[in-house]
Parts: sequence; C-alpha cells; structure tokens
Amino acid sequence: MRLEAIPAPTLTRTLGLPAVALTLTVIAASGLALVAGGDPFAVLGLIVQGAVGSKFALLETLNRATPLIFTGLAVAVAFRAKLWNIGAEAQLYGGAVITVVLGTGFLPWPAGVLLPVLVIASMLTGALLLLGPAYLKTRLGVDEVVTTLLLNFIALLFVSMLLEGPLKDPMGMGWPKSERLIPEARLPRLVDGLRLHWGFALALIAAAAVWVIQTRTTLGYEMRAVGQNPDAARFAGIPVGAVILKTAFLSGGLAALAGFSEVAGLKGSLTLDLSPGFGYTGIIVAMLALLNPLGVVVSALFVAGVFVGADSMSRAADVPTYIADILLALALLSMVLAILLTRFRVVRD
Amino acid sequence: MEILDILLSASFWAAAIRIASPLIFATMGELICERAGVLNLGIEGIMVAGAFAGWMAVYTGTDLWTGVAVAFGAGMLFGLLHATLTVPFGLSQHVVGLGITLLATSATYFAYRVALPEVSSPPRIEAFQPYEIPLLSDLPLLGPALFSQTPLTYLAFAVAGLTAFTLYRTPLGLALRAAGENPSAVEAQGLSVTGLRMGAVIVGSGLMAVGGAFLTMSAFNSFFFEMVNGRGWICIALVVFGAWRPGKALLGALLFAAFDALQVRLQQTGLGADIPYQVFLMLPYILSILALIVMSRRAEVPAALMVPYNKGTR
Amino acid sequence: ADPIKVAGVYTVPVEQQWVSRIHIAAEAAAAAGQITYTFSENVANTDYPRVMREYAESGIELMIGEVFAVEAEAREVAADYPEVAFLMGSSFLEDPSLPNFAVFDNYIQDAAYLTGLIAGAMSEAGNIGMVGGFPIPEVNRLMHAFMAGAREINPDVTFQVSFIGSWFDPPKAKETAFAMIENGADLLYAERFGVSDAAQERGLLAIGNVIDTQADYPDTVVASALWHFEPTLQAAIAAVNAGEFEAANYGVFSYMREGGSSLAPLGTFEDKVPAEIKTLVQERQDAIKAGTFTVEINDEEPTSS
Amino acid sequence: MTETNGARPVLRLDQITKRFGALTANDAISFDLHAGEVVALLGENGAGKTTLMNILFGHYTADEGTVEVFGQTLPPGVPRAALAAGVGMVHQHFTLADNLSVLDNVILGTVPLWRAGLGSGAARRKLRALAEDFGLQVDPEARVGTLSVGERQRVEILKALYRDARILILDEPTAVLTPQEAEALFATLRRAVARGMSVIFISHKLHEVMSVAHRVVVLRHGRVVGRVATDETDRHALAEMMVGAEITAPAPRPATPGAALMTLDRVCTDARGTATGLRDVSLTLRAGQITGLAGVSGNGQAALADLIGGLIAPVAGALRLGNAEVADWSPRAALAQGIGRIPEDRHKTGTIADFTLTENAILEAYPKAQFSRSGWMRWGAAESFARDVIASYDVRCPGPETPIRLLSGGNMQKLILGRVLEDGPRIVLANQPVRGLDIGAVTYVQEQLIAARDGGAAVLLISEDLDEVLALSDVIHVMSEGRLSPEFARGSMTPAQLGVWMAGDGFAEDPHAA
Ligand SMILES: Nc1ncnc2c1ncn2[C@@H]1O[C@H](COP(=O)(O)OP(=O)(O)OP(=O)(O)O)[C@@H](O)[C@H]1O
Ligand SMILES: Nc1ncnc2c1ncn2[C@@H]1O[C@H](COP(=O)(O)OP(=O)(O)OP(=O)(O)O)[C@@H](O)[C@H]1O
Ligand SMILES: [Mg+2]
Ligand SMILES: [Mg+2]
Repeated sequence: MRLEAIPAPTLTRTLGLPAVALTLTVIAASGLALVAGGDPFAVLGLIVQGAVGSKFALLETLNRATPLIFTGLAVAVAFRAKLWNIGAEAQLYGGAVITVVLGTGFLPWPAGVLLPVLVIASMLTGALLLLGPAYLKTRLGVDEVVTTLLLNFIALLFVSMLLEGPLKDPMGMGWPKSERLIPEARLPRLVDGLRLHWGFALALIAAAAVWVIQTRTTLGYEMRAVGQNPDAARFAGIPVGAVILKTAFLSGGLAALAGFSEVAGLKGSLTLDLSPGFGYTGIIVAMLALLNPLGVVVSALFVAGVFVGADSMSRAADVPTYIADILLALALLSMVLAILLTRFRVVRD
Repeated sequence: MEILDILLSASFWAAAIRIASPLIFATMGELICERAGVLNLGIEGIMVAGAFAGWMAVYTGTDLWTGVAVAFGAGMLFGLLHATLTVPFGLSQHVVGLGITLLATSATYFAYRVALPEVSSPPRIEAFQPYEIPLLSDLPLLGPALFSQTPLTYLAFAVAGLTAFTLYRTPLGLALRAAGENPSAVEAQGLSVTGLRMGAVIVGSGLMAVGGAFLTMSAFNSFFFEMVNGRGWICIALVVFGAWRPGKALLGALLFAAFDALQVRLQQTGLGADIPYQVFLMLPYILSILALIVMSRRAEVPAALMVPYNKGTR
Repeated sequence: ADPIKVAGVYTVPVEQQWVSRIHIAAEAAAAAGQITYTFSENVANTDYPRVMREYAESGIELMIGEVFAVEAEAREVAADYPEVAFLMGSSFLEDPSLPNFAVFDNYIQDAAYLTGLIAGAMSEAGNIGMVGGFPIPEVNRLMHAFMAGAREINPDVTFQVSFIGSWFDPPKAKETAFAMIENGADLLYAERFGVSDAAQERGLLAIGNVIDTQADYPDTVVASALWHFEPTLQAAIAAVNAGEFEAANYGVFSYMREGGSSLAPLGTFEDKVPAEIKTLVQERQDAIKAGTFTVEINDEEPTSS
Repeated sequence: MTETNGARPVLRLDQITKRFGALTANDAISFDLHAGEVVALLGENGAGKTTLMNILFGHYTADEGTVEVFGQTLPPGVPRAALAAGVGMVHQHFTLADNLSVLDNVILGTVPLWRAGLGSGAARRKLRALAEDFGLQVDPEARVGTLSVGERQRVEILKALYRDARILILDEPTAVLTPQEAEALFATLRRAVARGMSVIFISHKLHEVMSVAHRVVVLRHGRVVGRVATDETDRHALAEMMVGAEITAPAPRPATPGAALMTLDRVCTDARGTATGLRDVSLTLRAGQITGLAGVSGNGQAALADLIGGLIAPVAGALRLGNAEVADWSPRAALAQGIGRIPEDRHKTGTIADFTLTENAILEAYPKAQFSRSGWMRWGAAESFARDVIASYDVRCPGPETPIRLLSGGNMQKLILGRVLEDGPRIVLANQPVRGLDIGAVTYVQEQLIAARDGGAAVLLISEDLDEVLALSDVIHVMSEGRLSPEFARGSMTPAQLGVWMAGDGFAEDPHAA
C-alpha cells in the first residue's frame, strides 16, 4: 500500500474521518465497560456529561487543559525547529521550583510586581534547563532526545531532594511538600468558587504569542528554516546554533510556565507529584495539533476533555478508572490516523 | 563496607547482573526497532503489559516458560499496533509511541482490576529460581556472580548474543541495518521495507515485554502497578549509549545496573548518612549523560531513524 | 437506617498496604449493610480535588481518603460541601472552623514498638535492615518506634536504613534488602513489598508492617504491626448516623488501646520467640492498653547507625 | 512505427499509462528493447522518464499497460520480480546504505533472508571477478559512506551485474560524473553490451546519447514524440524534438576584464572527512570576467566554494576583497560584501523544500530592512519580491505561495538564480549551476550568467562539465588534489591538455611535471 496526497480534501472527509475515529473509540470504551460489568449504553452520555455537562465539568476541563497548552506549545515550538525536547516535564518542575522559592515570602512584593517577576523567573529557569541539552546538541552533537529524557528523572529526584531538604515546609508535618505561596504570589481565579484560574488566560495569551512569533517575526522564520533544512539555513547565513538555542529558550520557558501556573494558580505549593505526565502528554497535544500553536489550544482542550469526561464516566458507570486513560490513548491514536487520512488516501499497488 | 570491598564482592556483581537482565531484554528490543528505523517509545507501556501478561498466565495455571511466551506474544500485539501506525501509515513515532505506552499501561491496569477485583494483597506465583550452572558456578567470583542466576537472566544474555549475531552475520540483519539507514536501498534490492520494519518492531516489542515479565516472574513474583517504574525510558538511553550496537548496549546495561547496585549499597556506608539518598538515585542518570557526551563524536545514528518511508514519494 | 453512601478516594491502587486497610474496612462495612461503598484508586494528586468534588456532587455522604499532599485544596472542597462528611488521612489536625472535615492517621507506633522488642531478641547479628519508600511521618514514626523496641532489648543493635524513592517498586526494594543482607543484616524491617521476599530467599527473618503477610512467608515473617481501620470507620459511621459528625482527630482510633493496631499473632513463630520476650511483650502491651506506657512518636527521618 | 530489429525483444513496454492525480506522467508509452542494444530515453525535466523506469522496475504500478521481459509479463509493483527477471536499475538518486560496506550493499537482498551466514567469501570472489571484467575498480570492504560519487556509481552498477542483470537501466548516470568517470562508464557499458546485455540510458547530455546509444526514444509531457536511430540524427535535431522548439546555445562575446574584486593568496583550508581541503591556492576574480574552474569532483572544489561562500575560513593565507583582507568570514559577511552564491545542490542547500517560493526567495536577504524591521517580517514586501523574481526569471509555477518542492529542478534553479542576481552582486559564485537541468533550462541559466558578467560582475563558474567550462569561461583554472593550476586564457588549451592537469600532472611540486 502507498499513501497519496489528496490535493483538496472534501469537507465530508475532513470532518467525517475524525468523527469515525471518535465513534470507534466510544464503541471500544462501551465494550470495555461491558466487560467490567458497567452499562455500555451509558458510556457516551456520561463522558460528555463529565467533560462539558455542567459548569463545574467544563471548568475542570479547561483547568486540566491549562498545563497541557503550555507543554504542548513548548513541544510545538521545539519540534518545529527539529529540537526534540522530551524534557518538558523537567522544565515544568523547574518553573514550579523557582515559583516556590521566590513566592513563599522571599520576595515580599505586591501581586502586581511579584506575579510578572515569577513568570519571568519561571521562564528563565525552564529555558536554562533546556539550554544545556540544546548546547550539547549544537556543540557536540549529543542526542537531545536522550539527554532531555534523562533530565526528567534527574529533575524529579532533585525536586524530591529539595522537598525533603531546603524547601520542606517546616509546618508540613514532615510530608515532602513546600511551604504555601504567599497570597500575592497566587494567580487569582477566573470564576469565583471554582478552580479555574488566570493561568488559563495566560496559556491562551502564550498560544497567541507563539503564533505571532512563528508567522510574523524573523525568529519564527529562522526557527522554521532551521527545522526543515539546517544545511540550507546555514548556507543562507542563518546562525543555526544560535537559533536552536533561542528555540530552546522559548520552549523551555513555555514548559516552565506550566509549572508556574499549576503552583500559583491551582495548588499553592509544590509536591513531588505536581504533574501526572503533563510534559509527555504535551508531545501528544503538539503533534495532534500538527505543531500549530493555535491548534495546540484545541487539541489540549480535546485531550483534557476526553480525560476528564472519561474519568468521570468511570465513576458514574462504576468501572475501573483506568478506562479513562485507555479511552484517551485510543482517541489519540485513532485521531492522528484520521487526521492523516483526511490529507492522504491509501492506494494499493 | 567501603567501595572497593563492594566492587570486589561476587554478590554485588550478581546483583548488577540481576538488575541488568530486564534492561537487556528491552534494550535489545528497542535496538532492533531503531536499527530498522523506528523509534519505539511504546517500550515503557509494553514492558508493563509484558509484566502483567506473563505473570497472569502463570497465575492462571500455565508453566513459567509458557508465561514468558505469553508475555512475548502480548508485546508483539502492541508491536503490531505500533508498527501498523508508524510504518505503512508513517505516523509520528513520538505520538504513536507515547500513545502505546499510555494504552498498554492503562489497558493492563484495567485488565488487572477486572480480573482480580477483590484482592487486597497482591497474589503471588512460583517464580523462576536461580539455577546454578554445573562447574561454572563453582568458579571464584564469576561463579556466584554470573552462573547462579535465574534461567531468564541466561536467556537475556543469549538474546543479546543472538541480536548481535543476527544483525551482523545474517542476511536478515543486513537488511534490517540497511532499512534503518536508507530504505530505498532495501526497496531497490527487491526487499520490502515495510515488512522488515514491521517485523523488527513486532519482535522488538516482544522482547521488551519479556523484559517486563522478568520483573514479575524472576526478579519478583507478583504484579504491581507502576512496577516498571521508568525502566523502559532507561533502555531508550541505553540504546543511544551503546551507539546502536548490541555489544556496547549490553555493556551499558551492565554498567547502569552496576551503578544502581552500587548506589543501593552506598546508602549503607558512611557516605549514605550525609548525602541525600536522591543523589545516589540520580547517579546512574547523570553518568549516562556524561557517557553520552564523551562518546558523542563517534556515535552513528541510523540515518533513517524516525524517517517514515513511503514508497513512491520523494 | 439506610446505609450511608461512602466513597473512597485513593492516590494509590488498593493493593498498597496502607490503603488496603481502609479499603478492607469499608468493604466489610458495606458487606454488613452499614454503608454503600464506591472508590477511585490511583488518583493523581492533581486530580484529587476534582474527584472529591465529583463525588460530593453525586450525593455521597461520607468521603474517606488521604489528603497528605493536597491538604489545602481538600479543605477548600470540604468548605464548599458542608453537607458531606470528610474523613481524611492527614498529617494535620482538624480545624474547628471546618466542622465537616475530620482527620485520621496510622498511629500504630505501639505495635511497631512491640515488634521491635521481638526483633531485638531475634536478630543474632544485632544488625537490622530497614527499607522504606519515602521518609514521610507515617513511615518515620513506625521505624523509630521499632528501633526503640529493638534497642531496649539489645542496646548495641545497629540499623541500616534505606529509602527506595518509590511506593511501588518491589524488585528495587528486594535489591536494597539484598544489599543490606550482604552488609550483615540478619533481620529485615519490611516496610515495603519485596523486602520479605529477600529475607525468605536468604533464609533470614523479617518483621511485617501494617498488614500480616505471615501466611505468604511462614518461615520468614516473625511478627507484624497491624493497622486496623475499622475502629476509625465505625466511629465515623456512628457520628454520621447520629448527625454528630464534626471536626475531630480520629487518629486516636489507630492506637492500640482503641483496637486500631495490634501485634499480629506470632503464628509459626510462636515457639521460636524466647519466652521471656513474649512475656515482656505481653506486659508492655497491657501497659499500653492501660495507658501506663506510651510509645514516643518521632516523625524525623531515621538514619543508619 | 517499426522497430529496427526483427528478433524477439528482451523487453517490451506496452501502452504504459500512469496518472498522478490530474497529471498524466506517462501516456500510453510503448517501446521495445533488443538484446545488445542501448536505447536512450530523452526528455525535458518532468517528461516522465523516471516514472516510466520506476514502473518497469516495479516501484510504481501502472494504471494501464504491461511490462514484458523475455516474453514474460511482470507482475506490477514487485521490484523483486523485475530483479529476478534480470532487470537491474541504477536510480537517479543512489540507493546505497552508507553505513554498510560495498560488499554488503551488493549482497543485500541476494541471499535468502532466513539464513545463518552471509556467504561473504564467495560473494567477494564473484564481486572481484566482475569488477575486473568490467573495469569497475572498487574496494569491497570500503564503507559506502566514504566513497566518492563516481565510486558509488560503480557500486550501483556492480549491484546490477552481481545479480546477472540482462537489462540495465541507468537514470541520469552521468549527471554527477566527471568526463573521465563518464568515459569509464561508457567503456563499461560497451563491454556489457558486447556480452549481449541491453541498456536503457537516460541523460540530458546529448553528446553522450549520441556516442553511447543505438536508438533514441524522446518523451515530452508523458508521450513518445520521437523514435530515431542515432546514426540518422544529430544533437540539434534531438534537442528540438525534446523541447518542441529550436534551441540556440549562448555564444558569449569576448570579455572586458576589470579590477580584481577578490583575491586568494596562498590559501589553505582543512580537509573535512573525505573532502579535500585547499593547498596554497592563489586565485584572482576580476570584474566583467567569467573564471571557469574545471576538475574532477572531490578535488577541492567544494572547499573553494565554501570558502568564497563564507562557510569556512582560511587556515593559512589571505582572502582579500578588493584590497582589504577579510577577518570575520561567514555567509552573512559574504552576502554583505556582495557575493551572490549559487549552491552546488539546490535540494540540499539551495532551498527549503516545504517553504513557499516567497520564503525561499528571501532566505538570504530576510535580515535586510526591505524584508524585516526590528525582528518583524514584512511579508508583503517579500511576496512582491518573489513575484518580481518569478516574472523576471521565468520561474514556471502556480504562484509565490507554492511550496518549492513542487517545482522541477530547472525552475527551482531559476528561482535561486533570481534570488542571487536580482540584487546585482559584484561577485557570483556559480557552483554546478546547470547540473541535471534540461537543455532549455541550461541555456537560460547560462545566458543569465553571461549577462551578469557583462554587467560587470566577477563570475566563478565551477563545473565538472568540461564542455560547459570551455564554452563559457574567459579564463580557466584546473583543480586537482586541492591545488590550483595557473590561469589559462580562453582558447589557449584543448580539452586534452586540460585533462592532463585534471589528472594531477603539471603542478609544480609534482615530480613528473616539466
Ligand atoms: N510520486 C509522484 N507523485 C506525484 N507526481 C509525480 C510523482 N513522481 C513524478 N510525478 C510527476 O510525474 C511527472 C514526470 O516525472 P519524472 O520524474 O518521471 O520526470 P523525468 O522525466 O524523470 O524528469 P527529470 O529529467 O527531471 O528526471 C512530473 O511532472 C511529476 O509531476
Ligand atoms: N512527490 C512528488 N509529488 C509531486 N511532484 C513531484 C514529486 N516528486 C517529484 N515531483 C515532480 O517531478 C518532477 C521531476 O522531479 P525531479 O526530482 O526528478 O526533479 P528534477 O527536475 O529532475 O530536478 P533535479 O534534477 O534537480 O532532481 C518535478 O517537476 C517535480 O515537480
Ligand atoms: Mg528523472
Ligand atoms: Mg532530474
């Protein structure tokens, strides 16, 4: 078999195939629910209900999407320049750590000053964490997939060390957890009484900013050129190494904002399990969006919605909660395939 | 116990080899995939699935070797899914790999919970026991370290040897290496790139699953959630560390395991009291990165790694 | 009365020793018709408050779980759902301004101390290995109580303490235990799964914790300090039924005198533990129950000696 | 239409049609090939030659039509069947695995996969014998990644011979070869044909076609537009048949050389991998003059091009612009000094495949105020620049928004030419500017270079095509092993004399030199 590009895909194809993918996913989920002794016909309704069925559900979906937008953007920016940043998880924790270091009273400033400082400090920390691997890549040709991946483990152990050492909350009863941020360091809520916070708005702003950078600035142009053909870029006089470092700076900074936003917006303090793999999921989010920064917002909402909805469904239908991740994985895999098939047709030869 | 004493003790090396065994299986599996041109990030999840499938088979009554075969089969199934999506369809190997890890992990947990809803203490099986190879196990130092392991450890070394032999001494291995370097060379010689790559991913995934099964059937005797605990990601690093060569990758696995064994023992020494235990846990990762930097200049990445091959497009 | 609607929210699978005690107690109460019981396991802390809210919205009356890493947020949830009773494992105390939020913890240092007495007598080498997951108070205080017991019998006993940085990596726990055995330990304190297996393989002894695993390791596990969640849960059920649930510290229900912890029967080791030690253990147990002997609670991270 | 030979053909293509979407790449193409015969396939870029051969070899499946080899119809889309039937193909882009040895590349796929050994011993003997027989010297143990282009080509041919191919297809085999290498190739082909092998030969170089082929089949827009025996035609007629119109080669007027714009004074550069560095090279590029550089590929031309293009700096000696010695040398610096650069490989270094024409047109110039201001792109200006280039350099394309990968090589090259020349550079570095282009495009590009010279630019033309160097250059240098010959004036040297220098004889430190 062979794939052949479709010059102008029809609307039916563009919308129909993803719909088929989702339908198949729901059918598979219903089958699993049946196996586990739940009601297969309730599955779809419960997922939708759980993801967007109430103001509470909807806001939870947005909440979950927030860190994914940041990590998704981080990955999209890096992958666009063919910088394979698998270390968004580490950078996320970097942002979280610096937020806690500076935001628990070290800088006793009013919110209007403190919050911007925290944003910048987080971005710098995340950027520095990716600069190392990027530098090794440009200077020594060390494969960054592996270095960034390994840094995730090192970062997590480092955070664990901090949380049991200098950052440990003296009032925390020994539990490895940081002090709480001072109120000035907290991102205000967007909606009273619900967990949605300004981090979400910041994520949307970040997405728009990345889009502008990529399409409107020389840096964006350079990043795309370096990503698609470094030889041609170098020949044309684009400083390839410097562009990769700048990309790393932006990417690491964006991933770190996920950590900042989770700590300052949601949790108020840092624990070792701040992120249930947001850094890795960011890769999926970015690729699902075909590395388009605005698409990242949509795909992050999709991923968050599927997870939150399916998780809630598992409780309502009384099936093991792991079904949520199964559903998410199936939705993702069938969705990337469907998106491919909207643009290519399979020909046999 | 001082570092030198540790390094000279047979039990330390026995531990290193034991810790290395699951890594060897999975690293060889990943190496085969990457040599054929496919980065398999499904490894972590496939190891989880293998750990469960093999163990569950034995728990429900099959013998141990059948359990290993079941794990291998489970790995191949996920490998088939991975291969179908990444080879003929050429989907992003990052996304598919991570998706498979998510799918295999959650499907395993789901299956475990559906199969064993009422357990409160994990059920156990009669796992592989150490087998002392006659004569060889009497050798000083080497005997207790190398030749008093469980059969699965011996199998791990055999698999590494077989991988090296296949890659460098057989037509199949030649074709696989070519597929990872320049698929059109393979196509032009009348071989199927799709077939080779899919085969490599399927068999490689099977090996990863056996690596997982080692944890539940040899290193331990029950299945636990999160048991694989990042070992799959380590194997990805080991493949790079080994410069895509089975021998070097095997050495890397042993080295990594030795550091792990050492770190466990160092925590008991005077050092252990002063230094946070996380530092010891970090050591193997930091050393891996340092090793990568040292050997970066010589590493030869398969040129077509992560590049999908679509017949008829340029 | 109608059974109370109870939901459990756990951050680990219900196989995990600690959570399994809560889970079993709840299942028993459900079987007895006192409650209806549903649960979510392996919930990430990020998702924890959302799951709590979902259950609260769905009309649950009593919620049990563990909020060690999400204290503040969990309390916010409780504040938003005043009609729901929350009984949460927590290292903190109750807050009178949050009347529907009560706390508990596994204060089984009493039993751990008793196992320490036995261990001190059973370890011939006077070298005991202890493998923990993370050095958190729930672990630390049991280790300290155990160590105090062992030292009382053998003042020269040394301890090797190690944390594997994971709640769930039995092969790693086993490796760590092996390392301790190589380093001279002849008795292991099995805080994690995997440690008893190492002891069993090398023909050594182990002391269990939280659950009784002697049936699985009849020649290995000498004694175990058990935690029973039943008294805690029953107290909460009674309070809810009476409409009197309030901010309180249920931690005391884990104490030995409340029946919240016990020394597991010596079983296969009944005849192997020296008689004078058995007598001493019995004495101390009685004293503890009578309130004339208190085991010190020390939440600091233990270190090797 | 009659075929010249009455005997049964070894290969018969019958009514082959292949469509890619709306485009018909091959339109009912039929022809026969007989034993011991060389048929040349001619046609402009995109005429459908490669597509046809890919169908014959089984890479593509035809929509209609059949392929018959020795009377047997080949199953469509199965390269293995074509190989088994005795068809060997040397692809336009080499199909070799760089990480394997020559021998491994040759035996790949010839041994059943499920066997324990590779049987290298016997294979090595067979390969050696073949190499001897056909005059294709190459070390079986060498890693392909270390071989020169010419050596790689030999390996490709050996691959086919090793499989006992009876029919050999060569798709633009000489596009990347030096005259000597091409000659050696033709010698090999003649030997093969003498043993009864049949050859299909694709080339844009008409003199090669005339000298090697017995018959010519000309394609245009996917259709056969002519069949003729080589002894009944000439180059001019073939060119006309290909393009469908008359072609006139550029005939440059004599130059009027001006000031020295760039001078190299005893420059040395480091060798990089297998690529030779420069050894004591002194060279002067003058305004209003085309300096031609002849030489066998891999003798330091790449280093010289990179040096002038700003990608590398001298390790010894001086590089002067006018009278000023350059210090910080980079592509940006070279561009700022008014050096326009046409790279050797338009796909690899000249363009970015997925970028639009607009984006490619400003690849070098985007930092200029015309296209960006304080970091913000001015896409409007960029697009109108691209439109200008498209219009003034006759780039045939749907529009500036088209990704450049959809363009044929000739049109890609015209865009690069426009990008380079539009700004009126003082020095033009033209490295293999017409490699792989069809006649129409070749003529156009060469005319533009002459126009640049006439406008006062110093042009350095690097080419492996000696005819081209001789035709265009006002002065000629030859490179060999990193050394540069003295300057030869137009008409002072015959091709044979230059060939001596290309072979490395005549250089001062050479003991054989006069
Ligand atoms: N894989 C493909 N998909 C779509 N169109 C194709 C493909 N391959 C070739 N074409 C189309 O077929 C036509 C013929 O291409 P082909 O490569 O056969 O030309 P050619 O005669 O070999 O040209 P050249 O002299 O440049 O090598 C081209 O115009 C191109 O548009
Ligand atoms: N995948 C493809 N899809 C569509 N058209 C293609 C594809 N590949 C090649 N083509 C078309 O095939 C034609 C010939 O392609 P080819 O790569 O042979 O270019 P070329 O003109 O020979 O350039 P060069 O000699 O520099 O390689 C071009 O017109 C190009 O547009
Ligand atoms: Mg062609
Ligand atoms: Mg061409």
